Amino acid sequence: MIFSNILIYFVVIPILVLGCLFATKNIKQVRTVVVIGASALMVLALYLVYSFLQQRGAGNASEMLFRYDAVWFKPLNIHFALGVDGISVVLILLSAFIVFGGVFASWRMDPLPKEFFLWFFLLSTGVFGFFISIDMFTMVMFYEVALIPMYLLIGVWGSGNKRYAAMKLTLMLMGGSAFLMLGVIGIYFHSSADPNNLTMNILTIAQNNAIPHSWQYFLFPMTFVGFGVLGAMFPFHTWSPDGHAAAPTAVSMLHAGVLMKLGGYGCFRIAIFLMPFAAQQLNWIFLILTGISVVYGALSACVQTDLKYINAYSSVSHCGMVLFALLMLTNTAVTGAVLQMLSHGLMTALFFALIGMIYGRTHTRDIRKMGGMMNIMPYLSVCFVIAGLASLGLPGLSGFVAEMNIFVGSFMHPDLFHRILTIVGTTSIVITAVYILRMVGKLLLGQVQDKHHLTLTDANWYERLSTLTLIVGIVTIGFFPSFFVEIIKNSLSFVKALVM
Amino acid sequence: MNLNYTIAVLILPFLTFVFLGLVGVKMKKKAAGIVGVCSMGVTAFIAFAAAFTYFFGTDQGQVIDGVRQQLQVFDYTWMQFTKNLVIKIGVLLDPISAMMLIVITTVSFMVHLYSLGYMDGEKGFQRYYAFLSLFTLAMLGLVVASNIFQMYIFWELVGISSYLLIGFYYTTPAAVAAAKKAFIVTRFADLGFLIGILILSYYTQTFDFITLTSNPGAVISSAGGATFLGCSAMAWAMTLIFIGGAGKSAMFPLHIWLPDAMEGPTPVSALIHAATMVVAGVYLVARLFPIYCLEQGTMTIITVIGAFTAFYAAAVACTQSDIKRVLAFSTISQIAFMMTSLGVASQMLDNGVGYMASMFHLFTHAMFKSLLFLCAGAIIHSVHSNEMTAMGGLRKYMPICNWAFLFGCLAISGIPPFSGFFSKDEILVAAYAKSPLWGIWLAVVAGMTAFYMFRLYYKIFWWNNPDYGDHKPHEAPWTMTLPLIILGLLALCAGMIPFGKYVNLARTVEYESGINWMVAGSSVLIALIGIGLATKLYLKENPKPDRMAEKTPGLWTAAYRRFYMDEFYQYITHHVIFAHVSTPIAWFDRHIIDGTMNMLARVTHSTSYSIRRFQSGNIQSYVWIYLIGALALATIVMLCVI
Amino acid sequence: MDYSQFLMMPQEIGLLIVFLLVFLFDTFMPKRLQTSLSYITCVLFAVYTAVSMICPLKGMAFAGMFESTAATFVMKQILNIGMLIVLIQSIKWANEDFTIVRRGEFYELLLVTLFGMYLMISARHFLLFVIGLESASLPLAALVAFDKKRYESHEAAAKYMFTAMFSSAIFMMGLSFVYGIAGSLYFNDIAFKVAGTPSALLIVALAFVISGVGFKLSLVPFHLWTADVYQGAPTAVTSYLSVISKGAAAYAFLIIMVQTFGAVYSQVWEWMLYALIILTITLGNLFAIRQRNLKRFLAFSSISQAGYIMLGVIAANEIGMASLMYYVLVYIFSNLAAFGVISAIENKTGRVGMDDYNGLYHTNPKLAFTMMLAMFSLGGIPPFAGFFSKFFIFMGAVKTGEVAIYILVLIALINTIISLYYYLLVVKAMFIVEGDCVVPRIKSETSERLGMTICTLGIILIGPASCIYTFLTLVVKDGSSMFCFIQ
Amino acid sequence: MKFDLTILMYIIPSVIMFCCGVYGFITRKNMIAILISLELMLNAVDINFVVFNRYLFPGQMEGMMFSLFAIAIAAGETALAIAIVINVYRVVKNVDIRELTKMKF
Repeated sequence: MIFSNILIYFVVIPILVLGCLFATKNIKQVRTVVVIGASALMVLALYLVYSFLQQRGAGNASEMLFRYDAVWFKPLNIHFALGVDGISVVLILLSAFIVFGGVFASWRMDPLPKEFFLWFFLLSTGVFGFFISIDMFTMVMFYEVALIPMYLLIGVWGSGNKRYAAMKLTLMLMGGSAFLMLGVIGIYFHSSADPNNLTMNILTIAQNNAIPHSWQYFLFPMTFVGFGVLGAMFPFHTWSPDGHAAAPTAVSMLHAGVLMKLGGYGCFRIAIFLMPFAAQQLNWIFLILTGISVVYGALSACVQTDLKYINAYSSVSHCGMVLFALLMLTNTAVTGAVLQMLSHGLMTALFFALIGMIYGRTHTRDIRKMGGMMNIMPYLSVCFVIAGLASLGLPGLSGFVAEMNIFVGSFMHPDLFHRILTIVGTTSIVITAVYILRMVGKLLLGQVQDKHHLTLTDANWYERLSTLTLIVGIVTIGFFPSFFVEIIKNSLSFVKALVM
Repeated sequence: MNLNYTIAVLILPFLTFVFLGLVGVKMKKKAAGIVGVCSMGVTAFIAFAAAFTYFFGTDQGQVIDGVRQQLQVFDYTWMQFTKNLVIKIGVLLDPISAMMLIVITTVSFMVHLYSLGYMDGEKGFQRYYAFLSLFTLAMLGLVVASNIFQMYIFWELVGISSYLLIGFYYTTPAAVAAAKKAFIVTRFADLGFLIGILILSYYTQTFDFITLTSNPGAVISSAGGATFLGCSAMAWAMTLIFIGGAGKSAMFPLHIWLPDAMEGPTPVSALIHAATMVVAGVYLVARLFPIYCLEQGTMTIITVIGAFTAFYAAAVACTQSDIKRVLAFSTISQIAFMMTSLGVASQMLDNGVGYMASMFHLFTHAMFKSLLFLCAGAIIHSVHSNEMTAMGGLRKYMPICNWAFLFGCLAISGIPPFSGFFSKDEILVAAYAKSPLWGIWLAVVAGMTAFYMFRLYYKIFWWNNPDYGDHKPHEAPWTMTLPLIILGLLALCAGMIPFGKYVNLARTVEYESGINWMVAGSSVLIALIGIGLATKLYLKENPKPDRMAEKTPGLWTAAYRRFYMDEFYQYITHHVIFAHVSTPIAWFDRHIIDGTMNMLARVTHSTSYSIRRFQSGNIQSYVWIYLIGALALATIVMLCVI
Repeated sequence: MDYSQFLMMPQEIGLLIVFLLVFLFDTFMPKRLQTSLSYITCVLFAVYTAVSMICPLKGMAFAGMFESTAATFVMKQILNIGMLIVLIQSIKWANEDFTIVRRGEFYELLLVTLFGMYLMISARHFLLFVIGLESASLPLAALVAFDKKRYESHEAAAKYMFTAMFSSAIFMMGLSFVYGIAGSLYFNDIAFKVAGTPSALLIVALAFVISGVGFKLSLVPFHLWTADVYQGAPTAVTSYLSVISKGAAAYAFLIIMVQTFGAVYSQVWEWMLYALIILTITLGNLFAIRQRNLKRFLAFSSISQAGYIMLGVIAANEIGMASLMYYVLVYIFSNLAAFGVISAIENKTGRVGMDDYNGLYHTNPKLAFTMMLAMFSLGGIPPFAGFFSKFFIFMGAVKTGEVAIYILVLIALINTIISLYYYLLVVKAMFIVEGDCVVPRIKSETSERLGMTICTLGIILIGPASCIYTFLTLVVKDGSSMFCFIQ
Repeated sequence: MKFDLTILMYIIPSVIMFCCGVYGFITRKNMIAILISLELMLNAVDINFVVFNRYLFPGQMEGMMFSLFAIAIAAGETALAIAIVINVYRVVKNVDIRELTKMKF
């Protein structure tokens, strides 16, 4: 029975929340429902981590745990197949954290709170569904389920040039998914040497390893670019600044925090994992592109004046780092990529939450018009500084462990070209410091620029809860990276056998 | 007793930091200060105990065959990259780390104590103590690091706590800018450090200091002759690591952050930017010294940069008018001394006397320079200005401070029996041993040091006697004077320690060292000349210095403006990187990349608009298109098939 | 004559019975009961649909001119479902003062066209096919002209009629060539005759045949009537035209192409279709972008949808065929949901402009929601049915394994982005654009609500309910021998 | 299939007829004239069927039958078309096909 599997509840709970939201009458009920839903997801995610570790501890070394498999579309051999490995487990945990934080960050959502949370939880359904699936069809399905609510979330509740931004974001991401879909279909038809035994199950495909090399040259770029768009890979990243700038707080959080991770996860799970040959042969192209993302995003962020733009470009840089590390195909680098996903998810979510909260008070995001926030709203400012420090890779916070894993791992590549690229990538830590400190310096420190700001208040309880959740995550990763590395480790030994 | 307890020197400051950081705001200021001071006191006690056990204890196997062992007394795997590359949080006790434990905890404790008085009544007093604890934690972690990555971690933490403390007065734009500058410049240098680590670990497959330094020959040969751009991979690695150290230790051309860092509270300058953090670079080179020994190219770079920086900073220091700036440049100069000393040292020559001298100077410098800074702090505290012009004749108002400052100046000038004499003498010996050129060069710089230090001294305590009005300068409270007295005494006698017996390159228990009277005599002579010159020019108010400045306007202004290094960097960052890299990239992104996407949309739209006439509404044209379409289909296929 | 062969066509007979009953009711019903005619028709048709479910018969009739297989049976049932929804949705319109006097004709004509479509689906001989084609399109011309008080209705009818006649002339010209080549008009006989290197005549004949059926499907460049007719015709007729007529033609097209001309697949018509699909999808989309009239907008959208449906034909395999039927089913629900909303609003306010929908969500949330689901489903957004149908039809096409088809699918996929753009424009108008909504709060009729509810349920449930697709595959597999000619 | 001369004698006129029909359809303004052109096209089709049947496949009647049906269908079409033309005329008092361009683009 499907309901005896814990994973399915990650989809069931959001759907239940959707159902309950339909029935709600007033804002109080809406809040009750979403808080219960988000907390349930959080508890479930923690329990998943616990039982995952328990199973691993008991010596269950198979690549995917909590497997469930049911035939869905028999003629095409499409299954509803669930399973998680360490990478998905930590990403699910991340998503649960950010959904939880996002609910509180949008506590005072106005107008149409009910509809907002409807879309919000539809998006969560997609995200969780994507992470628990091991069948390409359901992955693509959940992937798109997660994308489309963005349109309305930005379009209705956004600010600024929201219609343009929402349309652009949606179209670009769906454009990526167009390539992706072709890639997935192509993989399906080459998934097995026996044409009567085609499958969508990624584990089986990886095991068969039957995709002809010539086809890999075609399908790998398809899938990688498809997911890479969402991972803000260099020429396809421009949705990110506009989209994030226009999106409401919680949406930015969820989008930068979780949705962009779908890109990295997908690149890994489908492109690299299933087509190791092409991944090795073609990675130089994408390494250059992602390397450009890393440096270019950071340099662009240096001269932006809109807080959200700074952070959006910083996301381009950081997410570029994820893809960059994945393509390095070394064990440590991939670990680093996963950690970077976690770290970037948490800290960007925190950033966007804080920017939203500050914007909600000052009604401007232009750093030239603000200053001295540290005096006015010390709590938010301190959180902001923590997020900034995490972003520039301060040891003890999450960014550091991720980046170090990436750099050390990438530098272990035997090829000189990859090592030189790694060095190019490392320069980002300086540039990151430049723009983060510029932002912190202008926004938080110095004199108060606008005397109207003097009357503003510091965070209230729900804002504190939202930010604290994320900070706890950041610090936990920063202090106990080996805990996460341990969860991921088993999933990678299997990858390593395949890739390196 | 087992030395494992040494880890407490990390845990205690950490707990203090967390405690003060989280609940500090709710506490009374005084209480927070006392918590900080007590915690630091205990830390210092533990550090001292550990150091003394290490040097003098007998039961831990510290000494085997007359050689002091490197003891790994704590070891915790923090993060594992691969089977070999592991970041461990450990405590490595060996002569230099034990010595550093003493230096850091001493100075830090003094500063903690001193700050009780100095920072009294400041907003954010609790935060200040939290940051001090953080810094102490980071610095201690750095020196006891048992592997290079641990060092890097704490290296970064040191950087950030320096940032936080420089920017303590965060409403002052200058402080904010200085903090940013300090962090970014050192971060830039850290990049070199990081890449160096990457290269080093790539070839050696280890981060561990003991493994690296116990067999440096194997480290050098592990690269197997790999070269990059004409230099061997290991030379790259070691040079890059040195760049990291140069950044922290404010070597030219990465020194520009240190003078600005004086915007921070003065005790912070004393602790971080005089005694401890800035010597991290020296410590780093010393830590990897066995490997550096084998890379002669890198050693030459170190020597040249060190020697040049020493001279450069001394020259600038002669002209500055802000007392903290003078001290800052003097710090740069003195650290450059240590660096040069390391550069000229080698295993073969004189049994590494340069190495010992460098560490010795580090030790004594920490004492007298923090003394000088704390004195400066006391002066600023009572005069409320950093500028020399606002001072003069202070000896009458602040006698203790006067004496302490004089002690410091004598020590730094190398007048026996003050501590600086002994350590500087060793450095000169090492330099002469390498090449007389370096020896003479450093001796000249030593003379300049004496000159500008006494210039400073006279300008503050003698010179004229301005009218202080209602706010007569006064002696500082006991919390501030007590550290001055203690450090003054240390500055006087720290040189008497037979340092070489405890710290030397081979870590032997027996070490022959004595004063080379030839060198010592000449250096003292030069120092005295410098002091004499300063006395002549600055003892009493007179127009001679101004006239001299007017006679050499270009030189004086250039030195006063620090030879335009800041302007140069300003130009590079703002006019080259920001204006000609970042802005164009941002423009490119908005207009070319994004423009392409928008153009795709626009082209689609305009195509849509331009083809609308096919839908003309006229049935006959519909039919016409229909027919053409059908025939075209047939034609095309026919052409292809037949 | 063997009358038992009529047993092979139970659905046709059932439909005839319904037709006759409606005719009788219409003729002999007392005036005061007239309003009930629409309900009676609906009930009759529903009963017929339900009853015909139970007796799927397989076999030939009329010397093999007519064939009833599992696939045709299911296809007809799919059309029946669509027809039922159209009937339900048009109740309100049929009972308007203006139409009420003639609504008998409306229903009769509708049923006759459906009969014609049955024949198209089941025909295995071109004579029967032409009869079906004509009887499916001629009554429609009358229906298009139904709205006598609107000028657009007449213009649309004229355009439809003339282009339809032209196209049927071309089509029959093509058939005459085919006859000249093969000497027979039986699908199976032709199939054997056309094998081998195709002659020029065959290519021209095929181009003509394709253009004739492509006209019904409104493939570019044979599509030009579509927008004008959709815009001009009464909304009930438009919705019928856009889904039922298109669905039947698509299936018939597949049968003709695969069963009759399968032997020249890779030599001739694969490439013809290739070009047509690219043109259809792209131009349909490009035209749709600019439209502000929703009916015209949906016309162009349906043109591009037809291009996607054709992917199932070019696939020429079982998956393709099953996916085609599935696509039609999904398309019926999605498009009828959209038309349901449009007609509900048009009936009350007479507005069909996209700008009139600005802020619709604030006044009519349920209508806006239904419309949004329809748009998402048409755009192929999961978890709505449109996603599944699109994915499967792509899979069918890709199964051919040719690189060219991959490129075709890629083009189609890129086009989905354009299509998504204009579907989102509608959503944007309803949800995002601020300002006063010109459409007041509407209380829609029960019948309209019923229709929309069915469609909404369909959109949500058809996708995940895998049994439907599985069932269609089984049905197709039953007659898979027809793919044996494909080369 | 081989065309001998006899069959061409029938086919060529029928093709010419068809082309004339197409030409008329495209050039005439009057809807009635267009209907006549359409009749020409349909009749060309009928001729084709009959000729193919008679000369190529003389043993059967399929083409003949098709022609009969095609004639009937053409008649039905024309009747309906005329009805529509009349309707249009009632509204716009005109049978110029080029006037029917209100809906476009």
